[in-house]
Amino acid sequence: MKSAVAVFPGINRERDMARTLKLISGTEPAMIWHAETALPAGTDLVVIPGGFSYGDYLRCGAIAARSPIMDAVRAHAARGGLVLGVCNGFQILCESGLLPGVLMRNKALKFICKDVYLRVERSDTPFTRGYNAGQVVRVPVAHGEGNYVADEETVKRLEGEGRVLYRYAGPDGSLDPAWNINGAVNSIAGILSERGNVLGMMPHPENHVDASIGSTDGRGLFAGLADHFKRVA
Amino acid sequence: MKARVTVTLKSGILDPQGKAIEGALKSLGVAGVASVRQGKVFDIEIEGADKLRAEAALKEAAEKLLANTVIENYRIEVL
Amino acid sequence: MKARVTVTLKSGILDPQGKAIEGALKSLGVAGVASVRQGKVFDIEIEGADKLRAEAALKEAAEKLLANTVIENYRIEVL
Amino acid sequence: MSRIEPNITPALVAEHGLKPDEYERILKLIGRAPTFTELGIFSAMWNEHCSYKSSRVHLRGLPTKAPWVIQGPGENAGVIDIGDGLAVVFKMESHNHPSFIEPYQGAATGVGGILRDVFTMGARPIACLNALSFGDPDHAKTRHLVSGVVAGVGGYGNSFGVPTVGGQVRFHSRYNGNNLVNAMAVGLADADKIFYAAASGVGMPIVYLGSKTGRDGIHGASMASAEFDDDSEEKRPTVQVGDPFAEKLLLEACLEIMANDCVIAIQDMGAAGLTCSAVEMGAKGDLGVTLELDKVPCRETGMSAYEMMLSESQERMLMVLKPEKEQQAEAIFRKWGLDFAVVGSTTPTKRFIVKHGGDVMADLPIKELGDEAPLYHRPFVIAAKLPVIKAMDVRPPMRLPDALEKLIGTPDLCSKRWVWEQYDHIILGNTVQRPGGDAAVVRINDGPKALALTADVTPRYCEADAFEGGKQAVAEAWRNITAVGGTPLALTDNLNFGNPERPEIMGQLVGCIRGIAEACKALDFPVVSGNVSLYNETNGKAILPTPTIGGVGVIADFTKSAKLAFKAEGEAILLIGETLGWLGQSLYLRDICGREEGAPPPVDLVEERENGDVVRALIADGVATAAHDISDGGLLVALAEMAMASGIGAQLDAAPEDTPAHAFWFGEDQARYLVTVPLAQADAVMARIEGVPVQRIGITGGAALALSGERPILIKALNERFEGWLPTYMAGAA
Ligand SMILES: Nc1ncnc2c1ncn2[C@@H]1O[C@H](COP(=O)(O)OP(=O)(O)O)[C@@H](O)[C@H]1O
Ligand SMILES: [Mg+2]
Repeated sequence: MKSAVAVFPGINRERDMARTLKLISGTEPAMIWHAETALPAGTDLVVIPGGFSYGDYLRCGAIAARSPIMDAVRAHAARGGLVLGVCNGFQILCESGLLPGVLMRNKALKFICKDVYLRVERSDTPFTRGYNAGQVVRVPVAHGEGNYVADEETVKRLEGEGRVLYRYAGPDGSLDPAWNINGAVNSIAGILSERGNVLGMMPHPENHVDASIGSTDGRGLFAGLADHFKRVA
Repeated sequence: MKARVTVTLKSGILDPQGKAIEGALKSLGVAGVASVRQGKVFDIEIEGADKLRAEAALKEAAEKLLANTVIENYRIEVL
Repeated sequence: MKARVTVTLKSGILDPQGKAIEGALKSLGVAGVASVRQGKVFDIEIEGADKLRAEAALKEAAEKLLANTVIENYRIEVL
Repeated sequence: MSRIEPNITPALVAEHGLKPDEYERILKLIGRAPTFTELGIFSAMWNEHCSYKSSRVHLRGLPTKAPWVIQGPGENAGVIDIGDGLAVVFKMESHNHPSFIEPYQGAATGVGGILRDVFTMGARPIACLNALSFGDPDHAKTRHLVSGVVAGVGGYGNSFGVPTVGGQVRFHSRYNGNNLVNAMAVGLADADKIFYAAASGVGMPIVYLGSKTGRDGIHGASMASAEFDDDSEEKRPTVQVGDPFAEKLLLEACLEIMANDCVIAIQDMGAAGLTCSAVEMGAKGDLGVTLELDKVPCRETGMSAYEMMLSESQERMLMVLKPEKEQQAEAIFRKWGLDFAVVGSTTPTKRFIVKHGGDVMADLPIKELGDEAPLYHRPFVIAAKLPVIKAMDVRPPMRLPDALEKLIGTPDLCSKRWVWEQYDHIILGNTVQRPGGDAAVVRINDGPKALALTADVTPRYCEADAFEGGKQAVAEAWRNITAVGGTPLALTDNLNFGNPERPEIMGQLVGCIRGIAEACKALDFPVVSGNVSLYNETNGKAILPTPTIGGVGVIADFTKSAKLAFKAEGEAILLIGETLGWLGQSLYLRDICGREEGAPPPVDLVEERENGDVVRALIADGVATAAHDISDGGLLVALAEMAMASGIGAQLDAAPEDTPAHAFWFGEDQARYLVTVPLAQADAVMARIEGVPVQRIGITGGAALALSGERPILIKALNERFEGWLPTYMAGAA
């Protein structure tokens, strides 16, 4: 799996992401500066990591979404290439039009950093094949604006087309507002693009890949991606 | 030239910040507050004296960056 | 009654947001932008029809909560 | 000097915080009256914050050396060697006054400042801690301050991208008018690539880096400047606004030019920005410095020399570059979108010369600016010892379970989860032990080595007995590191006190420093950096003396670090250390009996060391399945914390007959730990511990803490109270 991590000024989880990609796929990702206009040839997966691109000023992800490298990311996605956006990366993907909707401030209006439970809604996508449908995984969140909002029509389509891949849930997979950490509509934690090749999610699977640090529940996502590319190859 | 772009949430879009402020004002005992919605203003200094050109530039700024037109409206005033 | 409270940074106070937006507008090629400063607006619905009372309530709201008068100015308009 | 500057009057001198005799000293030193700009420079260099004029003579008593200390106090941060060619760089600093005026920005810029101190030395920050003291929860301003300060600490650290892994939060009415925000940053560097402030070489370019200069934080005195007239209707705030985004860029750019070997010397601009940084670089290098202020990147128009020299705009650095690397360095800074300007050069003259618009605005002897700062031997009185309170004389007002349930839900003892969940404590992927334990454990790179980090002080002990309180703060930090299996290496201190011109306050400062020194020596735990914050008082009422200690220790293999949660049911609980039932200044006495009284528990440093060494060995050998030190609230509170963290209860034996039960369970005797071991090994472990008091006090299991003769104390109920207080309080009306 050849991956490329896009780096914008103010991004700060790029090292966490690169470390995880290397750990699980065995290959060091390319780090791509926002001012670049092209991705390395043969890039399989583009990752937009977490952080505070441009300080999260104006709106989270808004300024980064208009960087030169995003044109290359859009072209990659248009060719059917896979794109993963985590946290600020999800916000950037929404702002760049690659995913619908927006991420508003958390319901409690506070930054929140803690482990949450995610229910994996289906396992037949490259981003979830490392899990079973209905499986519950524990991964951390760390964000102030992760409250996913979209108009009714869009939400209906997302649900109807099975494009909600991850939802905030209880340890047993139950959906209850109490587990919905930021107030997202339908407890949405991660969504897929129409074509199924772009995933945006708020939680940080890349921070839970090491048992000695807390949990390995985040591994499945990356292992699934690596497996996907092995099959394709 | 001084200009102001005001960006507000479209009606129907949930505004958790506004809601929280509304609640806080009520609990502070500020009388008569029925609802609050929060938006942004951008005070922009534009070079040159051509008002029409300035307006065009501001519209471009708003469309391209300042507002997320999926959820927000904007208004431009050249002062 | 509809009212608007506009909160802006006092001059001289660093505005990291404005600075970043200014940079972004320039690199997006929006012409003629010399500087940007960001502020907030609160659109407030006030009960009753007494304009004076509304203004008093808004002033209280601004002082107590909406503005941090150490670094911000505010302006009240009852529409 | 043709630029119009105000005349120097006694009133203007006073406004600059300079006493008449200090002004006389200036006149003698330079042989003439200073210009307005020079007066500003002196006021900045000679204020308490920069010159440590009241504390310096006493700080000399602190032990600062050990074979592993690379750099002690005197630089931007302390540096210690942790082996494998790696160094840890750390320091703590206060931002008390700004956080009281504008809690969010005050706290945020405090975090920004301390991060800059650490990466200025070439280290990448890997963790932050924060020690916060607030007023009485019932005081009208407290909730607002807690909310703003916590959001500010988080706002800066989260955006910058460093995990905030520990700290403490205390409440006491003595902080009503003066809350404390002490922020600590810890960074990692190659031991042979540390950068220092001392310039070297004549004619070297001095480069300004980072954000532009504005009129931020210029002291009230500057209102006298004629140039303020255009917007004098706006009272100019002295609050700085932080830009963590700019700081993150500054970090990356600085580390990049350091890696490219461009830097001779580097100094961040903190308090009194350009003045302190330029003077320090020159003075430390035995060189003169000439600054050309027309080259300083400014955010505002019409800034005077005075304003530029005193501005406290954030996210700025001063550097002496290798001349041949100037272009390369500039390219790196431009890439990160930061300002870069050559604003001066080093000279052989040992003079500090400031030029602006063709005029020389200041021309001062550079060494004397620092070296000749006033040094005070202020009179001090050490308070009389308070009586020792005998446990027999304290009548328990309620039963033990009720007392525990009440204590665990008090502002000081309750869970601070509401706070640390607003801090990103997992970014960088190395947080082995998150907040909520004793010390935080942060893995170094891919391990197995890790750091143990903690921030501690018990101000009520310091108030009751400064010397013992100072000792205790160090001992508690040492203990918290030990309780996770760490070997304590060095500490940073942040001494927060009231007005040193009052002998009794000075006595607290002196007493605490002496206590700290004694403990540092006994525990081989040197001080490598620190900060003094004085004049923390309102209307003549000082804060509690608060010498916060930030401790750093190392763990050889993080997979062997101990946690406080009970590991399993049916394990033996061992109490290490002697329990006499010391109730003076305990939380039990204060919060259950309503008495803030008596002498605080003394710390026997020999015992402290012996007990800690035993616990550390038990952890390293993998014998201890859980470990926790006993601090505020005493034994039963510590047990409750272990139970709540695991959901496993305990069956506890009766208190020894010679100690009243409430004193046994709630006394705050020092140098104590709890460890659990598998039941089958308990006797062997106890036999192996020689010369250190150890007793078996119970067995883990069940859903409650069961004390003989008392109703069971359900963990669930404890947990509700423990987790409940702070969120409920913060949800209250603003
Ligand atoms: N301001 C804070 N920021 C981060 N963590 C905190 C803060 N305050 C308290 N904590 C964490 O809560 C736990 C309990 O704190 P405290 O009661 O001071 O511990 P101890 O008694 O072991 O010193 C510790 O893990 C501490 O790091
Ligand atoms: Mg402890």
